[in-house]
Parts: sequence; structure tokens; C-alpha cells
Amino acid sequence: MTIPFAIIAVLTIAAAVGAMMLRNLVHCSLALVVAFVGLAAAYLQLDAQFVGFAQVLVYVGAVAILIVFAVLLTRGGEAPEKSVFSSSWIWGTLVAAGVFGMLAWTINNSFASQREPAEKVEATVKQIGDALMTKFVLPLEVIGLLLTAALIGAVIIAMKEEKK
Amino acid sequence: MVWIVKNLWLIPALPILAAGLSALAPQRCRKLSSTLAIGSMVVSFLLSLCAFAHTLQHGGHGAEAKEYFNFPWFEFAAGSAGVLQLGWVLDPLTAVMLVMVTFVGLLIFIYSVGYMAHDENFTRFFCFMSLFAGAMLGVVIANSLLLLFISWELVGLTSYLLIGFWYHKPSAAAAAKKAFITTRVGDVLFFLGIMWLYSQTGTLLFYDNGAGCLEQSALAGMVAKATGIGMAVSTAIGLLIFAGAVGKSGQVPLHVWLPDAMEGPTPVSALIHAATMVAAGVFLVARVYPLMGAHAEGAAAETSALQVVTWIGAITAVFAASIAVAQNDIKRILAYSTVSQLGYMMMGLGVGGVAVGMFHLITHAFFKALLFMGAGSVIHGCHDEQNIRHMGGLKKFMPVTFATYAVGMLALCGFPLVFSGFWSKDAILHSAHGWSVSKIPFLLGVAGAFLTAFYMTRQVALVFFGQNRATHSVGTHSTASHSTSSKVGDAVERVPTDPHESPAVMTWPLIILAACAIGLSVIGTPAWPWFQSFLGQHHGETGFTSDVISLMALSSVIVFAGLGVGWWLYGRKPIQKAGEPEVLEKLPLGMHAWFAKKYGIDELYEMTVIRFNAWSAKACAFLDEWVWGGVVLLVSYAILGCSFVSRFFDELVINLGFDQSCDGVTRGGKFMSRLQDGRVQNYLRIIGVALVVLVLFLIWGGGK
Amino acid sequence: MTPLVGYLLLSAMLFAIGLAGALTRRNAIIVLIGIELMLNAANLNFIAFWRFSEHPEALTGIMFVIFSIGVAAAEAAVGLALIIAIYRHYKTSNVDEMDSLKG
Amino acid sequence: MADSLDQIFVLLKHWLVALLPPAAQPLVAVVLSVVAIISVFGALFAITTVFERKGLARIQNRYGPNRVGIPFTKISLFGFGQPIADGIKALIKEDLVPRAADQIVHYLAPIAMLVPLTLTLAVLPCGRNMTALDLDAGLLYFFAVGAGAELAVFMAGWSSRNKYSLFGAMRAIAQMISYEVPLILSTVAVVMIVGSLSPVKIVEAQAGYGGWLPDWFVFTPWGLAGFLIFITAATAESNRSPFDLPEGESEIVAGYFLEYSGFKFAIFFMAEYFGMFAAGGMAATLFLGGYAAPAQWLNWIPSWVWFFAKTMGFIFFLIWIRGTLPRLRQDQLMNFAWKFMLPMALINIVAVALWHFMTPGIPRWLVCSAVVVGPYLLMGHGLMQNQHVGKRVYRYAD
Repeated sequence: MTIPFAIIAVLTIAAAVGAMMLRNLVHCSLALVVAFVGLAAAYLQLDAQFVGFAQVLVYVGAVAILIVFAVLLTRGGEAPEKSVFSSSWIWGTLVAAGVFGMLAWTINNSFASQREPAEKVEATVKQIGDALMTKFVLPLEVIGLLLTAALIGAVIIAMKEEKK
Repeated sequence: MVWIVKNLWLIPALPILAAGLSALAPQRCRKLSSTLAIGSMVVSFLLSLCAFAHTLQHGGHGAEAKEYFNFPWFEFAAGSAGVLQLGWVLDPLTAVMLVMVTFVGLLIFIYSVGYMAHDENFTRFFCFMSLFAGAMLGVVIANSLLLLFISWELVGLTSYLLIGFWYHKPSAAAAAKKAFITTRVGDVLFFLGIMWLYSQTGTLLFYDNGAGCLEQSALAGMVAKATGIGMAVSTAIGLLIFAGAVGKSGQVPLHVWLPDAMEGPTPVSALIHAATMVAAGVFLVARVYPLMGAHAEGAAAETSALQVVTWIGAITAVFAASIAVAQNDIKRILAYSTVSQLGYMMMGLGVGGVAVGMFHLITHAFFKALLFMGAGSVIHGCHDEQNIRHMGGLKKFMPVTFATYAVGMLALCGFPLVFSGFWSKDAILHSAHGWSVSKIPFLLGVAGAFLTAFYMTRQVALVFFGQNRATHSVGTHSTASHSTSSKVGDAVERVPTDPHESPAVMTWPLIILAACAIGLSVIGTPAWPWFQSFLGQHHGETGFTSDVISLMALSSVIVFAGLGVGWWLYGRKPIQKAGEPEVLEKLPLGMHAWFAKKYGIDELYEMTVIRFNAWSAKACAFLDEWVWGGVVLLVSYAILGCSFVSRFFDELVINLGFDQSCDGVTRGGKFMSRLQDGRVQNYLRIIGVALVVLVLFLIWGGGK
Repeated sequence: MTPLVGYLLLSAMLFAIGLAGALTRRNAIIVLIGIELMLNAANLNFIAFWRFSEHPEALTGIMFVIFSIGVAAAEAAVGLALIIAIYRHYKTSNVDEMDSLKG
Repeated sequence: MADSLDQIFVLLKHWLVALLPPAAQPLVAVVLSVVAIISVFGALFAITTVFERKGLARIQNRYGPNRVGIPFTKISLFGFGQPIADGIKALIKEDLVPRAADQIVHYLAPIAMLVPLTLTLAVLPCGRNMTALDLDAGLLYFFAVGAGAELAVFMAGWSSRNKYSLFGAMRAIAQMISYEVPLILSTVAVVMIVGSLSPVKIVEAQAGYGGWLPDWFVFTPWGLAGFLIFITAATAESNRSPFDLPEGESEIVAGYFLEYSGFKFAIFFMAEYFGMFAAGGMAATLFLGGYAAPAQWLNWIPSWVWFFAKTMGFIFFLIWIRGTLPRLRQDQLMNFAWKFMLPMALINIVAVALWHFMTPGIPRWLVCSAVVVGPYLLMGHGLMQNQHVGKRVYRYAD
């Protein structure tokens, strides 16, 4: 448990809690951005440079903006007067807590806890690119197809339907 | 590796690039797009001349003149087995085809600048045309069956686009569909063949220094294996691939689309028939000739797939020629003649090897392009009249067209000694005569030659001689309103005027092609069979041996007979009015009617399909109405009876318990509906619980 | 170097938080945010396991995360588009009120 | 001599670090580079403001700032004391925050704007061995961190609770996102040729001097196209004229920082300039050979001089453009981004692929130029054909 990791973890969890608890939707999304940045920092801690930057580029640069736009487009900008939590929030919290308990318990008694890190790993961009172009070329094609489909689909769904 | 070999891909790439650019261009830029298309064709022509020269001065004859350039395309699995390779090959066959395609294509482009001048979709037209030419060039240079197939399908697509170019005409749209679907039939089999070949040899490259699928090791391997029905695997694959060729180059029984393809603009027909599409089929057979000809050591050569090729070709030759005798549409006649000539080429490939077939392909390309463009010029001059019975006497109106057309017609008939068609056809007949299996293809070929001469004479006589019958019934005839909406110039005035000669941009290509149709004859005579030896076929005897002379004499006699009969029937006293009865209708047992409706092949196909449909539909209706219906009826009666019995029982016994059960059901439904309330979060919550339960279950020994 | 358990616990925590948010909040956008959080927790697991694996040079974890980031981007785009469409139709972005299948 | 002059800063840093106990050395090294970056670019920012004002004044045929000098003396430093005066003014000015504003976000926005843009400066190779943060994925880092600015713009615009701020923010975000696509795609070309995302490697790849031109990428067909696309998109990225719709005074009073005053406004200002520096430095690194000298015999001039010269050249280009061109309309802006720049960037990538696969020589040049220029003409033609740009006519009411 190193100091940077502790800072990152605390920051990320705090931001995540904020993203889930705050009343104002815009604040929620900004907190979410902080959580994303924290995750990226965690990736960097794990020597995964490329993924860390990709995380920042995609989530902070694109997804956060998307969410913010959606918030504004659904009039979420101002905090609602009635409760932001659904009627059955107790059960939800209990289930989430149960899931966490189960996960934590499993992790603690799993043999994974004895794992030792490989002393020096590096994933250079060149290696990743080679892997993408040779071994993972098919998933790459598929993901490209998926993104295209998502683009078209999103446009068509969000398009204003003409008055009948 | 020489520059031209490495950059051979530029030849098809340039027209395709031109197509892409003119696709980007706005519709108004007519000059831009035509310039792009023609310019790219010129450059490709020059490049292919370089390639040709390269093969010439590299002139080892035949197999050792091959140079190819392969590159890995992409890798779908680790190891060299998973690498899919493409490539291109430069050998005499490729070089000759390249020069022919680019040259004829270039002339056709220039010609269509004049022909399409009034069409407002000029830009689209040239975009498609150059794509078409580019795809065909791709077929020619391909060194990988896969690359060849890709270009092949591109050819099919563009042919669809071009035949249906005037898609506002339902007939054109139908013709386009027909062509596309008919060729698909062949291509499916072709594709099966490709996959089988890949599974057998593990490569699709033709030549890959020793590892290619056309080279000795692979062939030997395939010849050794035998399929279930006893023929060698190589033969089976060859037949499958040949099916593709049958579809593309309109052999019986898949020839039906070719005549309908006349619905496209005339330059398209010229391109399809002369240079690109139908030639692709013949070229394919020539390309995979080693596979076709592969046969076990012991067996005779004729056990191979070539026998089928020969028979199909011979049958097609006579069959189509006989149909052509009775057509009236100037372009249809040419179309059927193309079909029969393709038959000749296939027959030549079958009996005489690559060189014979290819020689006829080349010569035919030139004079058939000439004929089509001549026909186009005639149509253009007669204000989109296509029925030859409404023409006549055009000799004095359009002299240049007449002269060039006559040259083309004589070349097609195989007029002795000066015309290239004579030599190429004679070579085919000669080798057919020498064929050891049977003499029937030879006789069929002879008959075809006679018919060819006959119907060409008939056409020329009806079109150019006699006096003009165009003045009546222009505009009333069905094909007279051909593309009025797309030809602005003719749409406005349909008053019958005198036919006129076409502009120079249309006549000059005709003249050049006519020159070629004569000049080409020097490269393939038996005296100096340069072409054959260039394509690497070493004849036993060259020069005019006795039987060569006798065959030449025979075919000349045949040709003269055909010409004579044709002239005697049509030229001597030309018909006066369009309505006059056809002379041939006096033929016994209604043969002419059979010819006129093309042996009813179309009707046959449609009738069989439709009959089958109708019959099965009736059967289903019958089953539905009587069998199932009856069962249902019986059941219903049974139910009625039972219910009648059970009513008493019901009213006395059940009703007491019934209300309680109803309440139970209602309560259950309420409970269920609470689970199923359409709120996402409830579902999600249940999933969460389920996850916990599942994991715990797995941990506490439930896993094993 | 922080032991693997630390990262796993962090990701489990994030997952739980995301789940809680997705379960308890009214607003559909926040539900989507929660789901994004859960996805990211999974990504963190991948990276951690990659770093602590015997063969990090195989890059499998990295690849998984790259692809899942791509998928998540697509999912966010489509999901938000759906939310906006629903909002335009029902004039609400409250998941409690979106419980009828027919528009 | 020339070499030591070239490496002077590096040597200085090493000497300073060596003075300290080894435990503290890495930390101190980092701190030193950070301080260097902030001070150097801060000073550049100060000077550039004066140059911009003077340059615009020259273009508009008037005097720029020319009074401020040393107080209580007659010495006027040709107005180069101006930034100091401005700084003091910004510091002591009252800091107004609207009552309705969202206090926290409103306070955080300028910081969230300044930090990422400062971070982007870290990967620029300012000279031989003078890269503060030499990352293997430097280019990705550059764009990833730079993307943070959009969020800051949104925060500023939304938190001010002001219609015009929100409009400005929306415009700015739409514009930034739209132009980020061609910006990144145009760099993909370079990455494809160099085969690395590291700015240092990219600069080294352009180090040679073939023939009578240095091997800079700008001297190839695709490089030239990529360079033009890049600087256009970068201009739009940093909201400079003619793409300065987000702060168009005449339409939306000042855009997203309308409600900011005092030092927060100064921070926005500074952030915008840092963005320009980052863009200019990246343009120089990617296409203009970074810190490489344009000719063999100019190598005695230190490499960092060349880098900053090229960057400032880009800045002056921006100033010149700002003084020259009118502002675009929103729809023109978007059409230009999506219908012209994006296709051109994609076609440019195709050109690069051809360039990579064809053998060097004249045909390669011809083919690549054709691939780039042909679509350029056609698309330009297609986009301009239905709008008639003619001479402006003056009509008088009568």
C-alpha cells in the first residue's frame, strides 16, 4: 500500500460517491470526471500508460461531454425539489452492500492475494499496435463496425421525429 | 524485379481512381469526367504497352516468361498458413489481354463521348465505364484466384449498373436484374470451386514459385485424388470454375441474359461484348488452363474438364447462330452472334489450347467492337431505330459507317485470306478437326460458320441495301421511343427525317478498328503462327500443309455458301415494306418460329419455375383445406360433444371450487405482476441478489 | 508496489458504488453513470490482473480494456440518445415513470 | 562550443541536481523542469500579448501600447512594461461573482482550464534532450490532456448562470469537438510514417538533410496537406479568429468567460495563450522538424532557439490571421469541419499509405499529389458551387 495509491484510491472513491449522491446532475457528472481521472491515474500506477491516456481521452474528452449535454438536454441542469432517490432506495443500498461484501470476502480469501507482480513490464505503443494489427485484428474490425453502428444508431434515435 | 512488373497494379488502379474522382465530381462537370476516364485509359494503354514490350524483349516463350509479384494481404491466423496473399502476374496472356482491353476500351470511350453527348447522366456514365474497364483489367492481371474473383464480381456489379443505366425504362431494369442474377448462378458454383481449391491446395495464388495452385505439385496432388463419382478432384474443380465462365460469357444454358443486355447504351454493349465482360469468362478458362487440362498420366487428355468445355462451346456456337438467323433487332443479332463466337472460343480452348481460343478472342474483340459501334452509329443516325426491317438503303446516307461495318461483317463471317476472323476461326476448325474424341464439334463448328455468314449477310442486306423503309412507323414502333427521355436531342422532334452520318468522334474509332480487324490477320496465319508461339504453344507442323489447305478451302466454300444464300434470299430483291413476311418462314416444320422465339428458352425457364410454384402452392392449399382443415373440424366436433357432456358435470361439481381457484389465480397474478412491474431498477436489484447467491453457491462447493 | 488485493478491493468498491447508484437514483442519466462506473471497475480489474500476471507480454488485459473502452463509448452514446428520445416522448427522465412498454 | 551552448540548460540542470542528496534528486529534477516550463512560457505569454497588441495596431494602422515604462522615470520600454501593469491590474481588481452562479464550479473553472493546457506543454521537445516528459505515448498524452479544456469551458459557461455564457460554452464545445477530429487525424499521417507516438522520435525522424531541403514532413505532399489541416484545426481548437465565435463580442457578449473578472479572467487569457503555444509547438514538432535547424550550416545555432523560433512563427501567423480575416458563421464553421476537413484528413491518410508502400521516386510524388490535390479541388468546387462569393457592392438608400 503505497502513498500515491492511497491518495488515488481515496480520491476516486470519494469522487464516485459524490457522482452517485450529489443532487445536481451537473455536479454528479463533474464528480464522475474526477473519478475517471483517478482511474486513469491508477492505470498509470500499473504501468499501463497507453490505456491510461486512452481512458482520459475517451472518458474525459468524449463521454463526460456527452453526459453533460444529455443532462442539459433533459433539463437536468437545476436540482430537483423532490427527493432524487427512488422510492425503494433502501433495498438498492442493501443489495449493493451485499454485493460489495461478497466481492470483498471472495477477494480476501482468494489465492490472487498472494500474487507477486512481474518485476518490470512495459506495454509500448508499438507492441500494442502490432498486437492490434495481427493477433487482435478481428476484434478490431468488429469494434470499428460496432462504433459505426452506434454512431448511426445514436443519430437516428436522437433525431427529432417529424410531427405526424 | 522490373518496375513495370512491380507496379502493374497501376493499370487497373488508374481507371478505378478516375471513377472515384468523377464520382466525387458534381453532375455538371461533363468534360471533366470524360477527360478523366479517357486520360486514365490512355495512361493505362501506354503502361500496358510497356508491359507488352517487356514480355516481348523478355521473350522466353511460354511458361518461363511469367513474372509475378505477390504480397501478403492480411493475416487471419498466426503462421504462414494464415496469411492471405494476393498478387499480380505478367505473362504473354496477360500482356495481350491488357493491350487489347485498354485499346478497345479507349476507342469505345472516345466513341461514347459522341454517342452519349445528349444524356444528362454523362458523368455517371463515364464513372461506371471506367470502373468497368478497371475491374476487367483487375481480372486480367490477377495472380490470385481471390483477387480475380473480387474483380470478377466488380465486373458483374458494373455490368448491372450499366445495363440498367436507363433504369427509368422497366425493360432496362429487368434486363439488368436478369443479367445480374443469371451470372450469379454461375458465380455461386465458381465460388464453391474456389473454396474447394483452397481446401485442396491451401493457396489461391496461381504461380508462387512452385507453391501456386496451377503449378506441378498442386496439380499432381489434385489429379491423384478422386471424388465420389470417380472423376479427379482437379476435373471437378475445373468444372465448377468453368460454370462461372459459362455464366459470365453466356454459354448455354446461362446465355439468356446476354441478348437482353442490349437494353444498355450501345457503347456499353460494345464494351461488354468485345472487350470486357464476356471475354472475362474465356480468359478465366485460359488462365486456369493447366487445371482444366490436368489429367492422370494413364488416361487420355480428353478425360479432363476440357471435354465439357468443348461440347458446351460447340453446342452454343450452332445454337446461338441459328437463333440469330431470325432476329430483327440489329443489336440482338449481334448479341447472338457474340454468343456463338464465344462458343467458338470455348471450343477452341477445349480442342486447341490457349493460343487458339485467345487468338479468336482478340480478333473477335476488335471486329465485334467495330460491329457494335457501327450498329450504334446506325441507331444514332436513324433516330434510335433498332429494327432492321425499318431501315434499309443506309449505304448512301452513311458511307463511312457502311464501309467499316462491311469490313467488320466480313471479318465476322471469316471471309478468306484478308480478314483476321478467317484465320482465327480456321485455326479453331482445324484443331477441332484434329480432335481425337469425336468429330461432331467440328461439324457443329462448320454449320455455325455457315449460319454466321448467312445471318450477317441478311443483316447487312436489310440495313444498308434496298431503299429506306424508315419513313413510316417511326415513333409507333416499340423500340423507336428508345430512351427518349434521356436523349434530349431526339425527345423533342420525332418527325421522320433522313438518316445522317455520325460525327467524326464516332466514325474515327470505327475506322481505326476496321484497320485492326484487317491488320490483325497477319500475326496468326499458319504460315507464321507468331501469336500461337508467343502464347507458348509449340505446334507440331506450321505452314500450309495439305490438310490445312484443304480445311481452308472447305471453310472458304462454307463462307461463300453462306454469303451466297444470304444474298440470294435478301439482297437480290430487297423487301419493300417493313411488314413483308420473312422469307425464311417457308422453312419446314416451323423452324423459323422456333428460331424467332429463341427455342423458347426464356419461356421454358419461366414456365418450369412458375409451374412448379403454382403446383406446390396448389398442393399446400389442398393440404391446408382438406387434411388440416378436416382434422380441425373433427377435433372441434369432438370438443363440442365433450363439452355437451361435461356441462352437467360442470354446473354441478366444478362451480363450487371454481371461484376459489379464480381468486387464487388472481392473487398469483397480482404477485407476479409485482415482480414484473417494468421498473428497470427492480430487475437490476434482482440480478444483484442473484449474483451474490450464485457466487456464494459456487464458493461453498456447489462448483464441483 | 501495492499488492493486487488493493486494486481488487478498489475496483470492488467502485463496482458497489456504481451498483448502488444505478439501483437507488431516480434519474436515468445517473443510472447510466453508475453503469459506466461498474464498467470502469471491471477495466481496473483487467489491468491489475494483467500487471500481476505471469505473461504480461501477452497484453491480453490491455487489449480487453481497449476494446471495452470502445464498447463503453458506443454504449454511452446509444444510451444517452435513448434517454433523450424518451425524454422527448414522456417529458421525463425518471426511471420510475418509464414502466410501460407501449409509447 | 556550439554543442555546449546547445546543451547549456541540460548541463545546468544536471549540475543543480547533482548538488543535492541522492534521495531528493528525482523530485528536484521534476520540480526544476516544471519551474522552467512555467516561467519560460509565462514570460513568452507576457511578451506575446504585447506583440499581439502592437501587431494588430500595426495592421489597423494605429499605435499599440507604447507608454508603460519604469515608474517615476522617463524611460518607456516601448510598452514592454505593459504586461506587468496588466498583471498588477488583474491582481488588485475586484473579483465579481454573480449571486446566482454556482460558486464552486465557477471558482474551479479557470483552474480546470489552465492546468491541462499547461500540462500539454510538458511533452513538447523544446530542444535536444530538453523534453520535460519524454513519453512513449506522448502524442496521445498531448491530446488526452488537452481534451480536459473542453470540460473547463463547459464549467465556466454553465456555472455563470448566464444565457450568453452558456451559448458561448456550447458553441466552444461543439467547435472544439468538431475540429479535434481532423486535428488528430492529420497527426495520424505523421504517426503512420514515423511509426511512433513519441514527439522526440518524430523530431528525430525529420533530422536529416536530403537534397536541397531538410527532411521535414511539410515538404511532402501529404505532409503539406497535413500541416495545413493541422494549423487550421489548431486555430479553431484555440478559439482564435476567424474561428472565434465562442467569444464573438457582437453576438454573445464575450462567450463563456463573460462573468469572469479580475485574476480569473487573466487565467483564462493565459490559458488561451498556453493553448496557442502548445498548438504551435506541436505543429513545429510534427511537420517542421521540431528543434532541427533548416540547413546543415545553421546547426551552430542552439536547437532550442529553432524550436521557439518556429513556435513564435506560428503565433505571429495567428496574429496576422486575426488581423486579416473576418469571422465565420456557425453553420459555415460546422460545414467546414465535417464536410471538408474531415474528408481531406481521411484522404490524406490514404495518401500516406500510398507514399509508404510505393517505391521512392517521381511516380510516388505524382500519385500522392494527385490523391491529395484532386479531391481538394473537387470538394472545394462542390462546396463553393452554390454560394456566390462576389465583390461587395455598396448601395445607398434612395
